[in-house]
Amino acid sequence: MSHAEVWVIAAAAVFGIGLYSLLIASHLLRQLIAIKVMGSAIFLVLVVAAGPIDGALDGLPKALVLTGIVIAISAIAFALALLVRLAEVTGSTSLEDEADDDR
Amino acid sequence: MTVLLPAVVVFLLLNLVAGLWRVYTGPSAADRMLSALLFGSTTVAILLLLAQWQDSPALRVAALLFVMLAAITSIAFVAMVQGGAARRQPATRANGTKS
Amino acid sequence: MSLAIDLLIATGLVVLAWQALVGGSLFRGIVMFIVFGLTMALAWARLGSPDLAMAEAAIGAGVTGALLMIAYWRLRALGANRPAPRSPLRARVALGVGLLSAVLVAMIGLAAVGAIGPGGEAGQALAEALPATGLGNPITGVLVIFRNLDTLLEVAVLLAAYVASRAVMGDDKAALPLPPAQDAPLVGALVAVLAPLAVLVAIYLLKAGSQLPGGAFQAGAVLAAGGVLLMLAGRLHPAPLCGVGLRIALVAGTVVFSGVGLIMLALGQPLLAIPGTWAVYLIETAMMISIGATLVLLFAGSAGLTGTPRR
Amino acid sequence: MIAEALAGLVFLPLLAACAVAVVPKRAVGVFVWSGLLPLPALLLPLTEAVWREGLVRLAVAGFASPLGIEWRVDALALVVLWLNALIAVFVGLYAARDYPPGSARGGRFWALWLLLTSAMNALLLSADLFNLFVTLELVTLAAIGLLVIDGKPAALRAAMRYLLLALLGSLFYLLGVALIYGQAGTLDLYQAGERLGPGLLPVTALVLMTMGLLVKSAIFPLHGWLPAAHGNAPGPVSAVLSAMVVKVSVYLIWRLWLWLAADWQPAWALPLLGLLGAGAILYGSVLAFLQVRLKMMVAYSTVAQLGYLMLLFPLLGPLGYSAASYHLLSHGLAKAAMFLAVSNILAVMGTDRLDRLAGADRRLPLDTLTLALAGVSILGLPPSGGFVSKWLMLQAAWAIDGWLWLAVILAGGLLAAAYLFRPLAVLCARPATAQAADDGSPPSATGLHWSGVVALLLALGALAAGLAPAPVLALLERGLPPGILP
Repeated sequence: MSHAEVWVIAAAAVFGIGLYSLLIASHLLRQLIAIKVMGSAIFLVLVVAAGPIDGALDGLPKALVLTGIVIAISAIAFALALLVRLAEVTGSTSLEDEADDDR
Repeated sequence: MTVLLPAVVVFLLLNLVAGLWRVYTGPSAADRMLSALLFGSTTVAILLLLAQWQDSPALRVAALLFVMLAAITSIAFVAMVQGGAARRQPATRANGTKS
Repeated sequence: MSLAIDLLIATGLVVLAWQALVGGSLFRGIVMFIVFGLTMALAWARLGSPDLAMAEAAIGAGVTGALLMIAYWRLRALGANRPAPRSPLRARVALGVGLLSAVLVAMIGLAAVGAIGPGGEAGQALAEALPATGLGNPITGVLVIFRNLDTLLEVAVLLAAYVASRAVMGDDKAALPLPPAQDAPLVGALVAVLAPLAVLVAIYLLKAGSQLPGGAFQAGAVLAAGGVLLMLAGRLHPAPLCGVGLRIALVAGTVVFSGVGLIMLALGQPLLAIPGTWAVYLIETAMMISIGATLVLLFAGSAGLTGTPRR
Repeated sequence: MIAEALAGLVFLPLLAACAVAVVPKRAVGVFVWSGLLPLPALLLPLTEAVWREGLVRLAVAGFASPLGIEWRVDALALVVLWLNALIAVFVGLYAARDYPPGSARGGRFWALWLLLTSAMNALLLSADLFNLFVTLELVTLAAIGLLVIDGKPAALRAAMRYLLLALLGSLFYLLGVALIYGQAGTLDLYQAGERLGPGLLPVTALVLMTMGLLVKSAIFPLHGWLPAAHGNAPGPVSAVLSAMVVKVSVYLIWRLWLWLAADWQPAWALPLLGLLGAGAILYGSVLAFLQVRLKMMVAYSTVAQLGYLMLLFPLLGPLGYSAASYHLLSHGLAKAAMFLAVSNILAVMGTDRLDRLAGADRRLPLDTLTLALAGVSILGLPPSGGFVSKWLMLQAAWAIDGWLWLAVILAGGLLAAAYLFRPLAVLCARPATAQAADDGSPPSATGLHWSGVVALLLALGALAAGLAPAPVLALLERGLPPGILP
């Protein structure tokens, strides 16, 4: 087993756990953490799958991941603001109990 | 030295697993947070060893960052728990007693 | 031996992801998530990317963790943290989907790793083009010079997240509640040391970023961590209005970056061409300020900030 | 000149958004309009260049691919850029009534509006897979911020669901990008297409990216989030969401399949994508017919009309391509007009429940007219843009003996007639208590407000698209995707 394979398998497992949790979790906070964790798994794949150049890993995907990390936190921060407001207005932290009003 | 350094890294990683157990079992929020902090300090040690072993001095800067962030996280946690207590909501509710 | 280290860290990632996401209380999940972030940082360190280790620790674990904690605190203050039950059928379907996706990602990931050819064409072009820029850190080179449109738009994403969060809050909201500050003697002493240290570290990271790992994002995150610290210690408070200085700080990154790029276009250079190392520093400084200010405001859940007069 | 125009398309709204965030309230209006109004003018030199050369390229920062990011404008990109500019300006004019630039809420609205406009322009210009990811995220965040700007509970819930699914979609897209970069070593869409072949990995990457984008563009059966989001957003926001935001994701799907994978797209998948479209047309139309709220009906109509954009895949060819591209344009104009008219009706009548709207045409003659004219285009009656696109699409289906697709297109038209006729019949019906309605409320002044005129202009634009389609079609013909011969 090579180093790259170890990371890819770990990333795959983390991705699967994230998707599983996204589907079963009812609390939105948990679902957001799931999205974040899945994102980390994909970043790992992005860097590892690019393959090495002259022994070291390709520098370009690393820069992409750095961009991706900042985008991820922007999205999570906004989602958390939305979640807190949703809880404030409807008292609910889940999309499950809806009664989608057709008013 | 080439054998010793990675061996110590492995030992510290195993140490983390032990710490993880504490985060897992709790039972109080403070226990969890404290072991998470321990996690931070051990990680610093690992980073310093890796810096030496992989010959990438920049990891020392990363270790420095860890130290600073760990301190800030601990203060955040203290504020969080005390804030909860000040609002007369028992902090133990935070850990949900039992999974 | 090095494979053993990788295996341990990788296993740790999987276990922590499971701990953070499945079962247990939400609070434990958040703590586990922070630990997951720290372990990700170790993984990046093993993959030879100190830049990413720093960013993951500061942004991925530190700031995200703080945001999750404060959101958890606010939800609890609203009394809205009750869990809802799930049907067992759905759990089984989810388990299937999760397993399937893990197997799929593993398969395509392994195939991708196995099929590695001569290495990234773009990565080689990067290695060749870097020396001409005078920068020593390829990541900074990509972010500020070669693919700087990504970076510019990404700072705009951060701005959009702030404005959108403000839109969610609505007019009437002055600010969301923060945990009340406590007069603990130790906290005061710590803040007195840590706050200036955060600024110092941020400036160091910014300065180092052109040659060594570091750069505007890590520096901005450290500044944000300092701001969060001041807020939690009661030295800074959320305010309903955003002062002019703060507003300028919010957009400084986007404006300075686009400004330099457009001036170069007006001078007959390509759009977004970077004229020299001084411009790299200028842009990175502005970005650091914007990133720090935006993250602190997102944490505060308010439009602005005010300082407290000394008690 | 071209470089300046391209830069202006992205940076003018972007810098205007920054200015709106900084300057005092009374100065906001100046920056809003200086960020929006020049956009069509900037497109003129670009149109001329694309007409002449077929393709305009710009290496951003002076670094060509594979290292740097390239902007490429071809006919399709140009058409969608025009649509975006028109929607941003006209719907913007309309929105100035609901969100005056000088108000507290207005500042946030316009900052997001300008960011959204800039992001969509950047997306349409970009030929770089990762840069597209960044612009998609910017589009999503700005759009959802606009969606919740009124803070209605239903909108908040719809926004939360939209955000979760959009983030999930981005993850799948990014995973695809990771695989593509791993194989091709470049992020440039065109270069990567040349480097790759019909292997397992490229096809998997293509499928992953498409899945992510299908979620974002709410193609059946992944449309679940759309009706609630578009039906509960503020009027002008619904208009831009339906006319542009979901379209850019479909546009990207086209880019991936017809440009990136031009030589190695899996042939088995094309009818499958078409079936998704057919499902969307039938399901969306039936549900539109069953709605009790006018705005929800229009939202489900979007689900249905997006289906036509997917019919491009089974009908692949010059005719199908022109038809689908033209549909994108005409539906954008018509649907924006429709949402604006409905928003006016909702504002004046206080409700958009169909059973309470009887006789609304008296109070809102202009908006009823707009609704009817936009309906003509959605329906595909001559002379309208919708007619041109559906006629071309029928021809394309006929040419390949695609009876299934032919039937779906015809059925879609009939169903659209059913769901569009119903509200119009209600609006123009004389209520049982006609006197009460007539006496109590004289024709409202709001009905003649210039915001109503803006909506009417958009609807007329959709009609005009049916009168003079030749130049646009000729332009599209010049930029056919590789592998499609005229």
